[in-house]
Amino acid sequence: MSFLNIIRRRLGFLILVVVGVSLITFAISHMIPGDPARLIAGERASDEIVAHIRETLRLDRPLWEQYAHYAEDLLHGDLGTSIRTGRPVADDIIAFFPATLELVVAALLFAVAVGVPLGVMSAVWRDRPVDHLVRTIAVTGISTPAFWLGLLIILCFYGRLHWLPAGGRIDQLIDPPRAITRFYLIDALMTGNGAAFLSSLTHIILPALTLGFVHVGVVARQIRSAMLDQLNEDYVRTAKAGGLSRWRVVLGHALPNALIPSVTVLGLAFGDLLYGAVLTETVFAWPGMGSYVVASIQALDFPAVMGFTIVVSFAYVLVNLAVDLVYLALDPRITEIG
Amino acid sequence: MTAARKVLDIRDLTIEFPVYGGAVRALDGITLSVGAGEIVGIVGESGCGKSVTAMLSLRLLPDGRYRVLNGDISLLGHDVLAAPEADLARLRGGQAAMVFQEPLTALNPTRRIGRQMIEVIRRHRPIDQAGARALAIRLLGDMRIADPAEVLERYPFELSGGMRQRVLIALAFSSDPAIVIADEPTTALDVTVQRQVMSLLRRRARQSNAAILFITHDMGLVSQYTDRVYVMYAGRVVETGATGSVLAAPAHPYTRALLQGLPDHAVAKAMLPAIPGNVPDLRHPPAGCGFAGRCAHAVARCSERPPLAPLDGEEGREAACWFASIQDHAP
Amino acid sequence: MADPTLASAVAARPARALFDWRYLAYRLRRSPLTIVGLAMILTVLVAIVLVPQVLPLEPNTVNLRARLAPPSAAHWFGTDEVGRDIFTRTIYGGRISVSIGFFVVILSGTVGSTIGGLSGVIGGRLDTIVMRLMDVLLSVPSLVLTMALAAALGPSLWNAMLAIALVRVPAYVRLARGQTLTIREAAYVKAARTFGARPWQILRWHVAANALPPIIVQATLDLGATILMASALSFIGLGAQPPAAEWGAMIAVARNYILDQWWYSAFPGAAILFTAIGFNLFGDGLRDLVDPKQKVR
Amino acid sequence: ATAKDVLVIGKSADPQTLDPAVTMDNNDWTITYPAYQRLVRYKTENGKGSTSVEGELATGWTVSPDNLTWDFKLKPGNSFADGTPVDAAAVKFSFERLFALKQGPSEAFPEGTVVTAVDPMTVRFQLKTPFAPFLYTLANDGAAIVDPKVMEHQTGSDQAQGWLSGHTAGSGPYQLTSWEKGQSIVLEPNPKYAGAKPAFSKVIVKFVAEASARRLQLEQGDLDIAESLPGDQLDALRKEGAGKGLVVEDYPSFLVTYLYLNNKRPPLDKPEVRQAIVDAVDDGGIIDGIMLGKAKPMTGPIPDGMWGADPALKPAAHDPAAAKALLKKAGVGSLKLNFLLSNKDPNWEPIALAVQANMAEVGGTVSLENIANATFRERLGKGDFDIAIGNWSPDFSDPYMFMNYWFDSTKQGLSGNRSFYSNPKVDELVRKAATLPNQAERTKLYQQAQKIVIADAAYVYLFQWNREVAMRSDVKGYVYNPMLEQIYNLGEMSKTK
Amino acid sequence: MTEAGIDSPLSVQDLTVRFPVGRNWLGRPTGHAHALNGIDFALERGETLGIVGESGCGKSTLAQVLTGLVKPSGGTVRFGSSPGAEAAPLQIVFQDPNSSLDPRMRVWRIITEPVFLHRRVPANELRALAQSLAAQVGLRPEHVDRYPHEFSGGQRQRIAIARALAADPSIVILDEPTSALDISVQAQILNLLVDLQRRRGLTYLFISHDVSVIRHVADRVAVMYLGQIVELGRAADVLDHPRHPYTRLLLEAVPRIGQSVDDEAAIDARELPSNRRLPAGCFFRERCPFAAAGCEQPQVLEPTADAAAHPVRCHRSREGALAP
Ligand SMILES: Nc1ncnc2c1ncn2[C@@H]1O[C@H](COP(=O)(O)OP(=O)(O)OP(=O)(O)O)[C@@H](O)[C@H]1O
Ligand SMILES: Nc1ncnc2c1ncn2[C@@H]1O[C@H](COP(=O)(O)OP(=O)(O)OP(=O)(O)O)[C@@H](O)[C@H]1O
Ligand SMILES: [Mg+2]
Ligand SMILES: [Mg+2]
Repeated sequence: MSFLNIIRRRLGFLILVVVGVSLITFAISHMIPGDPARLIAGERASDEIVAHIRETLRLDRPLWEQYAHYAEDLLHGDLGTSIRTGRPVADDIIAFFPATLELVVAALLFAVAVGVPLGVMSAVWRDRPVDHLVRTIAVTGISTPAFWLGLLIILCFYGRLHWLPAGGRIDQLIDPPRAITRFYLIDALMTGNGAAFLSSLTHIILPALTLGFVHVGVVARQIRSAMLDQLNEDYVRTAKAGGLSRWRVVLGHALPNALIPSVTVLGLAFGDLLYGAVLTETVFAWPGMGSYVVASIQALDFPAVMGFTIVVSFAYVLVNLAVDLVYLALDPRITEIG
Repeated sequence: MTAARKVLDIRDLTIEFPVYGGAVRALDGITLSVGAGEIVGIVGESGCGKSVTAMLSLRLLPDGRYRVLNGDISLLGHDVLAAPEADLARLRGGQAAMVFQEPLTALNPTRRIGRQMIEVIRRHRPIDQAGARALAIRLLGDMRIADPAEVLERYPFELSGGMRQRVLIALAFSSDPAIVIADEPTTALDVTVQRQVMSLLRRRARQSNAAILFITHDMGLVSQYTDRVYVMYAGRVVETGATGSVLAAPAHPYTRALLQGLPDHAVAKAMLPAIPGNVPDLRHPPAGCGFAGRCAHAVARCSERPPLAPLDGEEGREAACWFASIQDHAP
Repeated sequence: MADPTLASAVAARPARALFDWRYLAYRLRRSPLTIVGLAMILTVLVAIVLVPQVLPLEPNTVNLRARLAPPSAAHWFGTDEVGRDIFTRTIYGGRISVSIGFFVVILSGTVGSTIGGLSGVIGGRLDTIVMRLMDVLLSVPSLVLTMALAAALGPSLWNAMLAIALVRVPAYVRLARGQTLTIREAAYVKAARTFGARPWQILRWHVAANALPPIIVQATLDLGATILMASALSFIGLGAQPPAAEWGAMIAVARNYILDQWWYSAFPGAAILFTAIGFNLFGDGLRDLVDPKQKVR
Repeated sequence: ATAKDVLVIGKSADPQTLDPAVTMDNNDWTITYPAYQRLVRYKTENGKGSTSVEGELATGWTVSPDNLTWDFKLKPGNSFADGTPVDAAAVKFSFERLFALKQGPSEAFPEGTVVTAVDPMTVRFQLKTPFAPFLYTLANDGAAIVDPKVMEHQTGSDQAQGWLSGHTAGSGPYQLTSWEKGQSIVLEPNPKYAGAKPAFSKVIVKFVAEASARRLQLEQGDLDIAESLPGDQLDALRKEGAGKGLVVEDYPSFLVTYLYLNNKRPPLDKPEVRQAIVDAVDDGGIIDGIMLGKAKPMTGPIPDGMWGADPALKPAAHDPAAAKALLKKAGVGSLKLNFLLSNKDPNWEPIALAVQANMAEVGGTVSLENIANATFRERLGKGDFDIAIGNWSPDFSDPYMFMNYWFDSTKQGLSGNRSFYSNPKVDELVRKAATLPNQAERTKLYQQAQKIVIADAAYVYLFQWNREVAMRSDVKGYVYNPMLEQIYNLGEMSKTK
Repeated sequence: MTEAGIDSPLSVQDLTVRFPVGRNWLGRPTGHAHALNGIDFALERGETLGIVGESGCGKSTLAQVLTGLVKPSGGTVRFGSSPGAEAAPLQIVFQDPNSSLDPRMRVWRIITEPVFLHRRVPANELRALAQSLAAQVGLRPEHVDRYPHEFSGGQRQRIAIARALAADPSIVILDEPTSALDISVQAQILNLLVDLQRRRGLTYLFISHDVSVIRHVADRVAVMYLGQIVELGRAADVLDHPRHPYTRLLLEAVPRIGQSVDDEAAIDARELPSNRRLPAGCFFRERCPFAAAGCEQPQVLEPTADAAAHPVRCHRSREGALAP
C-alpha cells in the first residue's frame, strides 16, 4: 500500500517538475541574448534568410505562444526539433543519454565499491591513522577538479603506460552491440558479443575512475558518519553483550543500518554525478549528453536544452523514486514517507 | 551476607574518562560483589556510576575511552579487565547476560525479533536454526508472551515497550546465565508494566538460580525486588547491606537524607527535608567524603576519605562515613 | 548555593555565544586533519593577500619572448603561451577563486537560510509552496541550470557567481528549514510560543543562533565546492573571462599544453586542489566538532 | 595503428547536420563533401589544389552573352548510391530544394535564379542580374546534387531536412553508413560511384574533443589524421614527428584574421584614429609570438593567392610614434576602447592581449570582453563594439568574397561589412566589379577599391593563416585546397603500409 | 464534581484533541491519535490540581492545549469568568530543563523572554527584573549572566520557573517539573514550588506520573486514562480511597518502600491499549478485573448519590459494586 502511495506521490510530483522545469528552462533559454536563427544561417547570411528561418522556427511569435506550442507538443510526447541538428530532440536524447547514464552508473558502482569499505574502516578506527588516511583520501576526491584529473589520467594511463584507450565508448573497428538497453556493456552481454564487451569495458574504466574518484569521497564520508551514528546505538551494545564478535556486529548489524540513510545520499550523488559527467565526457570524448548540452547551450538551441533538462530531471525524480522504494524495502520502520 | 560463591566481584575499582577540561572520575574505588542466585541492587542518582559499573563488568565500554586507575573485576572467575576479547565475547550473552534500559533502541530496528534472538542463541549453543527457533519460542513463552511464534516475525517497532523488554529478558536468559545485569530495565516503562516486567525477571532468575545485578534509582523498586543493595554516590559506594535493613535504618547521612527527602511519607505540602546543593562535579572529585559538601553533619574530619567499613550490629552492613551508625529512619 | 546576596555578585564571564571556542580549541587539538585544513586555508589566504604586497607582481604582463618557459628562478611556476608569469597568475587566481567562494556562500547562505528559516517557522501552506518550489529547483540538474543561467546572464565572472549562488540556494533552504523544524520542536521554542512570540521573533531569538552552526559548517564545505564549480564553469568558458587569471580558465587554455608544458596546467590545478582540500578538511572537521551526536561528554 | 584500408580522422566535434542545403559548417562538410557531387569542382594542378574549377557532374557549360543564362551538360553514367541516375531533374530538384529551404547555403546563389531541365542531360540556370562569381559558387558544398528520392523521407513539409540531417544521399565516392552520435561516423564507398574505386573500405571520423587527446591518439597510431591541433602542439609534433611516423604539412590558406574597427562609433569614426590603431598594432609580433610564424601578414583585404590581390601593397608597418602623432592630430586625449572577442578561436585571446599591450604603448586603454560566441555575433551584428576580432574564409574563389562582402555598405553588419564601413565610391567600384565578366577589368576595379579602403583604415588586416595538417606519414594522396578547409579528397587518398 | 464556578480562573469543557497520524499521497491523514477524549474540570483559585496517569494518557497534550500550543478539536477552554478571554495569565514549566532553555541565550534573556517579546524594555531593566526573579527561585544574581549549560539540572529548572514567573501569571502549569531531576534535587524544587505558591497565591495544574509527588503537592487529584479523567476529587480521597478500578491498579503498581510484591499476581498485567482506535464503551474495560454488563456503555464522570464521594467514571463503582 505504501509503495503505491510513494509512487503516486512521486508521479504527482513529476508533473510538477516537468511543468516547473520546462518553465524555468524556457525562461532562461529565452533570456540568453543571441539569435539562434542567425547561428543556423551562418554568419554572413542576409537578414532576409535569417528572418525566414526565424519564421519557420516560430521564433518570431510571442513567448507565451512559443511556450504553448512547446507544452502542447510535450503533451504528445514530442520534445520538438533541435535547431542545431535539425533532428527530433528525442532522437538526440536517445543517442546521447544512455552513454551518460552508463558512465554515471559505472562511476557510482566504483564509488560505492571503494567508498563503503573505506567509510566502514574509518568509522571503526575513528581518530586512528586509518581514519585520517581515509578522510584524506575522501577529501582529496571531493576536492579534485574532475576535468583536471581526467587530463592527468589520460596522460598517465593512455599516454605513458598505453594500458587503456582514452576516448569513446568502444573501439571504432568493433561494431557496437545491438541496441537493447543502449548500455554497451549490458547489450554486449545480452547479445553474447565478447569483443564488444571487452572493448566497452576497457573504454569505460578511465572515465568511470575519474568520475567515480570524486564520489568515493562522498560515499566514504557518508558511510563513516552513518556508521558512527549506528555504532553509538544501543542495539550495537546489545549485540555485543550477546557475545557477537566485533566484525559480526559491525558488518552484520551496524553496516546494513548505516546503508539505509546512505541510500538517500546516493540518490543525491546521482545528480552530482550527472554534473561531473559533463566535464569528464569532454575530456574522454565520451559520447554522452555533456558535450551535446554544452554545444546546445552555446548554439541557443532551446528545444534541445529544454528537452534535455526535462529528461534529466525526469530521470532524477525517477531515481529518487527508486531510492524511496529501496529505502522502504530496507527499513521496515518506514511505512510512509512524508 | 556471605554468598556461597561470588559470580561477580569488583575490588576497589577506580576508572576515569578523559574529557574536555580533565578527566571524569566515574568510579572512585568501588567494591561490590554478587553471589550466586542473589538479587543485588545498585541504587543512586543519575551520573553516580551505576551504568559504568554494569558495562565494565562485561567490559562493554569502548576501549581507549576510559582508563582503569586501580582495581579489578572478576566475573565467574575471569579477570575481566585483562581477559582476551575472545574469552569475554564467549562470556557475554552466555554465562553473563545484560538487559538494558531503553528497550526500543536496544534492539536492532531493522531486524525481525526472531533473527536477532536466533543469532545470539546460536552464538552460545551448538544447535541448528530450527532448534534455536524452538528455543526462542519457549523463552518468549516463559515471558508470558501470548503468541511467541508470531512475535518472532515482528520488528521491534511493532511491539510495545513492555513486550520489547520481555523479549530482551528472554534473550538474556537464553543461555542459562549465572548472572544477569539489568541496567534500569523498567525506567522507560509505565508503573503498571514495570511491575509485571520486574516480577517476570525475578521469577525467571529464581527458576534458573541466576544472580541479578539490578540497577535503578527508584528506592521503591529496590525495596521490593532486591535482597541486598549498594547505595552509590558520586562514583563511590556509600552504603551496603540487606535491602530491608538499609532502607529501614540507613547508616549513611546520604541514604538517610535521600529517604527523608522522598515525598512518599511526608505531610502533604509540608517542606521536605531537602538535600542542599548539587551532585559534585566528577572532573574534580572531592578528596574526602563525596557527600561532605551537602551533609548537614559534616565536620573537619570529613575532608578525609572515609573507607567503606563494616558496621556493628549487622552482618554485611557497611557504610562509608566516619560517623555511620544504624539509625531507624522513621517514615 | 541558594544565597541571593548582591554582595557576592561577581561577574563571571561565560563563553558560549555561538560556539564554545575553548571547547572547539580543545577538540581541534585532537583532530590533526582539521588543523591541516586550517593551515592550508591560512596558507592560501596569506598567499593571496600578502604575496602581491610583498612582491611586485603583475598578472597580465605579456612577454612573447618568454612564452612557455619552464619553471625557473625567474618564473617559479614557468610562463604561459604569451609569456605571463604563472606563479603570479596562480596567486591572483586565488584571489578570484576565494572571493567567488565567499561571495557565493554568503549570498546563497543568507538568502537560503532566511527563506528556509521563515518557511519552517511559519509552516503551513507557505511552507508547502516554498518546499515544492525548492524540490523542483533541486530536480533541475544543477549543471544545466548553472550553465544556462551563466549563459543567459552572459558569461562573466560576476554572472557565474550569481548563477552558482542561485543554484545553491535551495540546499540552504532545505538545511535551514530542517534545522528550524528540529528547533521548533525544542521545548524552549514551545515555551516562547506560549509567551506569544511571533514567527519572526522565534526566528530572531531562537532559530537564528541555534541553526547557525550547521549552516556555517555547510558553508565551509560549500566554499570548497563553489571554488570547484566556478573553476569548472570557467573551464567550459562560462565563467571568468580573460585576461582574468582564474584557475579554471587558466586550465582551459593550459590543457592544450599539457603534453609539452606540464607546468602550465599543473600549478593552477594543484592550486584548486590545495584550496578545495583546505576548505573541505576544515569543514569536515568543523562538522564533527559541531555535531552534537559526536560530542564525547 | 589502423588497418591499411581504413582511414581514421580525428575531429574536435560531432557534425551538427549533414543536410548540404542547411549546413554552413566546414566541420559538417568533411562528411558531406565526399558524399555528394557537384556540377563543378576545384581543380588539382600538379598535385596542388587550385582555385579554378572544372566540371564534375557537368561535361561543359555555356553562358549567354548577357551573362544571365547558364547551360550545363551533364556527364552520363553518374548515379546516386541507390542507383537513381543523376540527371537534369535531380539538379533542378537539388537547387529548388536549396532555394525553398532558404537556409544559409542559399545565400551564395543569386536571388531569383530559375533552374530548368532543358532535357534529361541539360540543365539551365536563369539569373536575374549578372553575377560574375556564379560559376564558382557551384563548387560549394551547398551546390551538392541530392537524390530526389529523399523526398520519400519527408515529414511534414520539411523537404526531408530531418532525414538528411543524419544521412547522405549523394553520388560522391563515399556514403555514410553509421553515425554513433558524439562518437564516430563511418563512411563506406558508394558502390554506384562512377569514378575510380576508392582505396579505403572504411573512413572513420572520430570525435575527440580534447586537442591533447587527439594528438596522443595520432601519436599512438589510433588516428591517421588529427584536425584542429593548436600551433604549439603541431610544432611539438613536427619536432618529434618523423621518428613516430608523423608528418605535419603547412599550406597557405585563405583563412584570414583581422580586426573590425567600428567605423560608426566615435572616436573610431575618424580615419586618423583608425589609422593610429593600424600603426600601433604589431602585426609581425603577433605572427611570430602567437602564430609561431605560421601565418603571413596581409597587405590588404584580398589574401595572397587569390586573384585580384595587389602585389604592390606592403603590410602596414608597426609604428607607435606615427600612431601617437595621429591620435594627437585627431585630438583624442585618452583613447578608451572595448575589444570584443569570443572563445571561438583560442588565438583570439592572446591576440587581443597583444593588441591591448600595443595600444597601451600609444596611450590607449583597451578593455577586453570575451563573451560567448552567440552573444559575440549578436553584438557584432548590432555594431555594439569598438574593436572586434574575426576570422574569414571565402565560400567561393572570387575576390568578391572579400571586397563586396567587407566593404559594400549594404552588407553592413554580420553579413560581411563588420566595420560598418561606408564609402559611396567604393560601393560603386565593387558593385560594378561583381557584374563584369572580364577578370582583368574586375581586377582593376578591385585594386582601385583596395587603395581607398586601405587609406580609410577600415579594418586592421592581420594575417592569413597557414593551414597545418597533421597526419600519419603512410597516408598518401591528400591534396590541400584552400577553398576546401577540413575537406579531404577521400576518393583519391590511400595508405601505404 | 466541582461546579465550573463563576470564580474559576480556568475551566475546560468536553475538551477533545485528535492528532492526525500518517498521511496518504493526497496529504490526508490515514488515522488519528485520540489524545484527549472529553476532559472537564475547573480550577479553583489558589489550589493545586494534580493530574496523574500513565505515559501517553494525554497529560502533556492537556497542558499544551491550555497554553495554546495545540488547538483543541472540540470543547472549550475558559479563562476567568468571561468566555473566550484571550490573554491568559498562565505559564508553563516543562519537564526537561535541558531542552526548555535556549542554549545560546543568557539566563537573564531567558528569564525575561515573556516580557521583552511584547514590550520594548531597556536591557538594564530586564536584567534587574531577571535578578530579582532569580533571587526568588534561589539563584544568585550573578547567575543571570551565564548560559544554561553552566548550570545543573535543578538550577536549570529554577531558571525555567523564574521565567514562568516573569509574566506574573496567576496559573502555572507544571508538566512533570521534577521527573528529569535527581532524586536528591527533587525535594528542593518541590519545596520551592510550594513556597512560591504560598507567597504569590498561584494556582497550579501539576502534572506527574509519580503518585507520591502528586500526593504531596496536590489539593485535588484528577486521574487520567486514555485521554479521559476517570476520577477527580480531593487528593486524600482519591489516593487513599480510590474508586475507579484503574486508579486502584495504578496505585497498587507504584513501588513502595517496604512493601512486598507477589510476582505471580503482578505478571498478569495488561498493557495500555493504543489510542489510534478508541475502545467502545468503558475505555478500561479490557484491563478491568471488574468488567461486567453495562461496561460496554460509554462511561461518564459523575458524582454518586452519596454526596461525600467524589466523581468517578465507572458505573460499577457508583453502584457500589467495588467496595474498597
Ligand atoms: N564515555 C564517557 N565519557 C565520559 N564520561 C562518561 C562516559 N560514560 C559515563 N561518563 C560519566 O561517568 C559518570 C557515571 O555515568 P553512568 O552512566 O554510570 O551514570 P548512571 O549512574 O548510570 O546514571 P543514570 O542514572 O543517568 O543512568 C557520569 O558522570 C558520566 O558523565
Ligand atoms: N504531535 C502529535 N502527533 C501525533 N500524536 C501525538 C502528538 N502529541 C501527542 N500525541 C499522542 O497523544 C497521546 C498523548 O500524548 P501526551 O504527550 O499528552 O501524553 P503524556 O500523558 O504527557 O505522556 P508522558 O507521560 O509520556 O509525557 C499519545 O498517545 C501520543 O502518541
Ligand atoms: Mg545509567
Ligand atoms: Mg508528557
